[in-house]
Amino acid sequence: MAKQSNEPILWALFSAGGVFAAFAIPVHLFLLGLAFPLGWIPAPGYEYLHGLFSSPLPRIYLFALCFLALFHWAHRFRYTLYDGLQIKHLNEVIFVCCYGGAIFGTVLAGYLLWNFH
Amino acid sequence: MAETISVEVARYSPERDTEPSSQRYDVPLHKDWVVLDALNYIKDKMDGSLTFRWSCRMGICGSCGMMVNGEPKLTCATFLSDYAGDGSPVRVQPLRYFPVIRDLVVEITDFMNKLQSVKPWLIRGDEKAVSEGEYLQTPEQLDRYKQFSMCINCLLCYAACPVYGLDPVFIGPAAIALAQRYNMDSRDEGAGERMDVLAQHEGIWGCTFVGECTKVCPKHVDPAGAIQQYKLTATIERFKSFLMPWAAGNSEMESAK
Amino acid sequence: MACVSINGANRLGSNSLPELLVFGARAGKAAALTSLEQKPPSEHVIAQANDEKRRLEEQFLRKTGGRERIATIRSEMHQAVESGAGIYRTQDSLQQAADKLQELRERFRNLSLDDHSLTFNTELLGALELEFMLEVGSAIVASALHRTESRGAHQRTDFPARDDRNFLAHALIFRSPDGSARIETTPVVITRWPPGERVYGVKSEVKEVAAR
Amino acid sequence: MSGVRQTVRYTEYHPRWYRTRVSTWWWLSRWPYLKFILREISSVFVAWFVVVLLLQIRALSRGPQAYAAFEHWLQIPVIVLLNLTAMFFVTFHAVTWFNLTPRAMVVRFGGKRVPDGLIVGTNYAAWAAVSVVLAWFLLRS
Repeated sequence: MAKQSNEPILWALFSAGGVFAAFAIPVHLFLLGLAFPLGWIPAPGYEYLHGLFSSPLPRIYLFALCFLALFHWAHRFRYTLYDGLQIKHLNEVIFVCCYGGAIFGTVLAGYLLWNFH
Repeated sequence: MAETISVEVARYSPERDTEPSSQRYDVPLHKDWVVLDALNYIKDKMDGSLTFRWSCRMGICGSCGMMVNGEPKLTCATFLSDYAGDGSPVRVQPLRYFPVIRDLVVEITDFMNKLQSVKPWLIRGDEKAVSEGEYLQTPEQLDRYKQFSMCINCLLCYAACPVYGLDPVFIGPAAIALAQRYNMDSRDEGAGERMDVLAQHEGIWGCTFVGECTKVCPKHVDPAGAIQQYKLTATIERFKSFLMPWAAGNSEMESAK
Repeated sequence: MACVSINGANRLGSNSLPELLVFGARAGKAAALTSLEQKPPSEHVIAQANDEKRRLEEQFLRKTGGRERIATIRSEMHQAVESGAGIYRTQDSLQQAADKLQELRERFRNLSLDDHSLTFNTELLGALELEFMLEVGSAIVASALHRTESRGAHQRTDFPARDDRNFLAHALIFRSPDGSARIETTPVVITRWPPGERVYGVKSEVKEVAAR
Repeated sequence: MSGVRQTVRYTEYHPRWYRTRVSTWWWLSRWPYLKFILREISSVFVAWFVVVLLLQIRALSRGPQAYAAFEHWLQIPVIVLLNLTAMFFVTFHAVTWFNLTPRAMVVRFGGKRVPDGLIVGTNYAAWAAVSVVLAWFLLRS
């Protein structure tokens, strides 16, 4: 075997995130970002949402969504920077910024959801 | 006098020029003429110094690939009349992303080395004696790799691939598709050897699935699909070797057949 | 030439593929092995190579002012061989082709190239190919004239019968010092399948029954 | 391993070959390339959605007042515009992702390859189902 590359792991996260993002994010974003603020659909009240977000299953779901979507972003954005701007010589910096950002966001999501009350 | 069409051809002579220029020729526009016919007409009747590769004229040899109006095409399968309408000339240029040796001829040694590096031939652990007969294969087994076996090495996919253009160490669409052609062949046992080359960054992981290689392929090989499918294979292998180091090998690819 | 006669007299078009795949591969391997054993070329060989290089430069690369183009001679050659030495040929048609090829070989000396470059000069290659094709074409026509019989895929309509007594043989063509062709023959080694009559339709069924 | 690396020779200097440098703006030269870059850029808006979601979670956790402020923030025209753009990009992501699935995954059933259209169609059907279920959870109050 060749040197064990980490690329398969990053790609697996990217793909899982891509699937998650494709299936789930459009409806979430449509409701939260457009339909509720613009009053197309009456927004659910604070009490209901707070109750929903307090139960463990939705919290696990939200954590997975944040975690995978962020690693999806990190992987794609890293290659977009390489190819789109031809800055592959900044390889290490880009790598650290992208996956570092994803790890930071994931930890933050974990912190917020763990301490949700 | 028959109708004519202007063909604007890239010219570059390393002995004379520092960079390419273009030259315009007016050639007869016959309904059944392809771009290669125009080039041969120019070479035969107008300017014998125009230089390009070609051989079979029937989409099999893969040597007449060029950029026609900015798109990679087999010039033997690209009709002049499709470009006739608007009166502007048909632009013919050498395949993009390759160094130009002269006029429309590009340097392809890089691809040849890469192709060889993926061992595009049947690899057997133990070869049967000739007296034992053929390696049999069912139509279903043939169907798994047949699409990838249609590749004619015309390099249109490389000329369509910005990843190759940006970073020429990328092993590229055709070489990976041809590796898959043998990986998926029930008679082959070389998937593990090929993985050493394919599962590197210069192998499949450089690909960002632009997908243009598949769109320009004149033989419908779908190299983009081959690469994505191989990413999945390599990922499963990677996790397997992590979770079960003792079982690492080419089991995944063998079972895929 | 790529003919090792595994198809007998029926060597048409793509029949060359098994020859290339089997005997071409063997020839390639043998050539590679031989070249490994070769000593560096002798002075004579180097001098010969230099002569040839000089000829190419004088006859093609540096020459200006010739009036013939490759494409004209090539298409006249195609025409002459196609109509004179095609599937159906006669003494007359072959003689016409031979005369035409002789004329073209003379005109070939008056060829001039547009391309005087030393980089990927496909026109020079085209000229060399054409020179060889004219020579091979002449050899084909000469041996077809010699063979006053019909065999395999080709028909001498003036000699429709097969003549094994005189022509169950390979024709070998040699170039005489004056450039003309000299023909010798060498017998055919028959292994498993002796030559049979080439028949179609009802006749072929009759033949099959007879064979049983 | 060495197989590919050997070909780095390709980039060696050869004075007689002409090489065209790839422009930094290569992805503007052809529509398919631009579409590709837009598809890749969609990931930025995926990340943006995560940011909005995290803000929502934080606001919910901090109480009704904080949540009202969050809801108000969502109504700022710039944010609406941003979300509208994000909506376009995440939809673009979903569509391109589903359309490319049959390329990346070969599904075989009874020895035959499942037609691309069927895989894509299944994806869209599942997308609709998932959207309905998620909307039901969020709206059933």
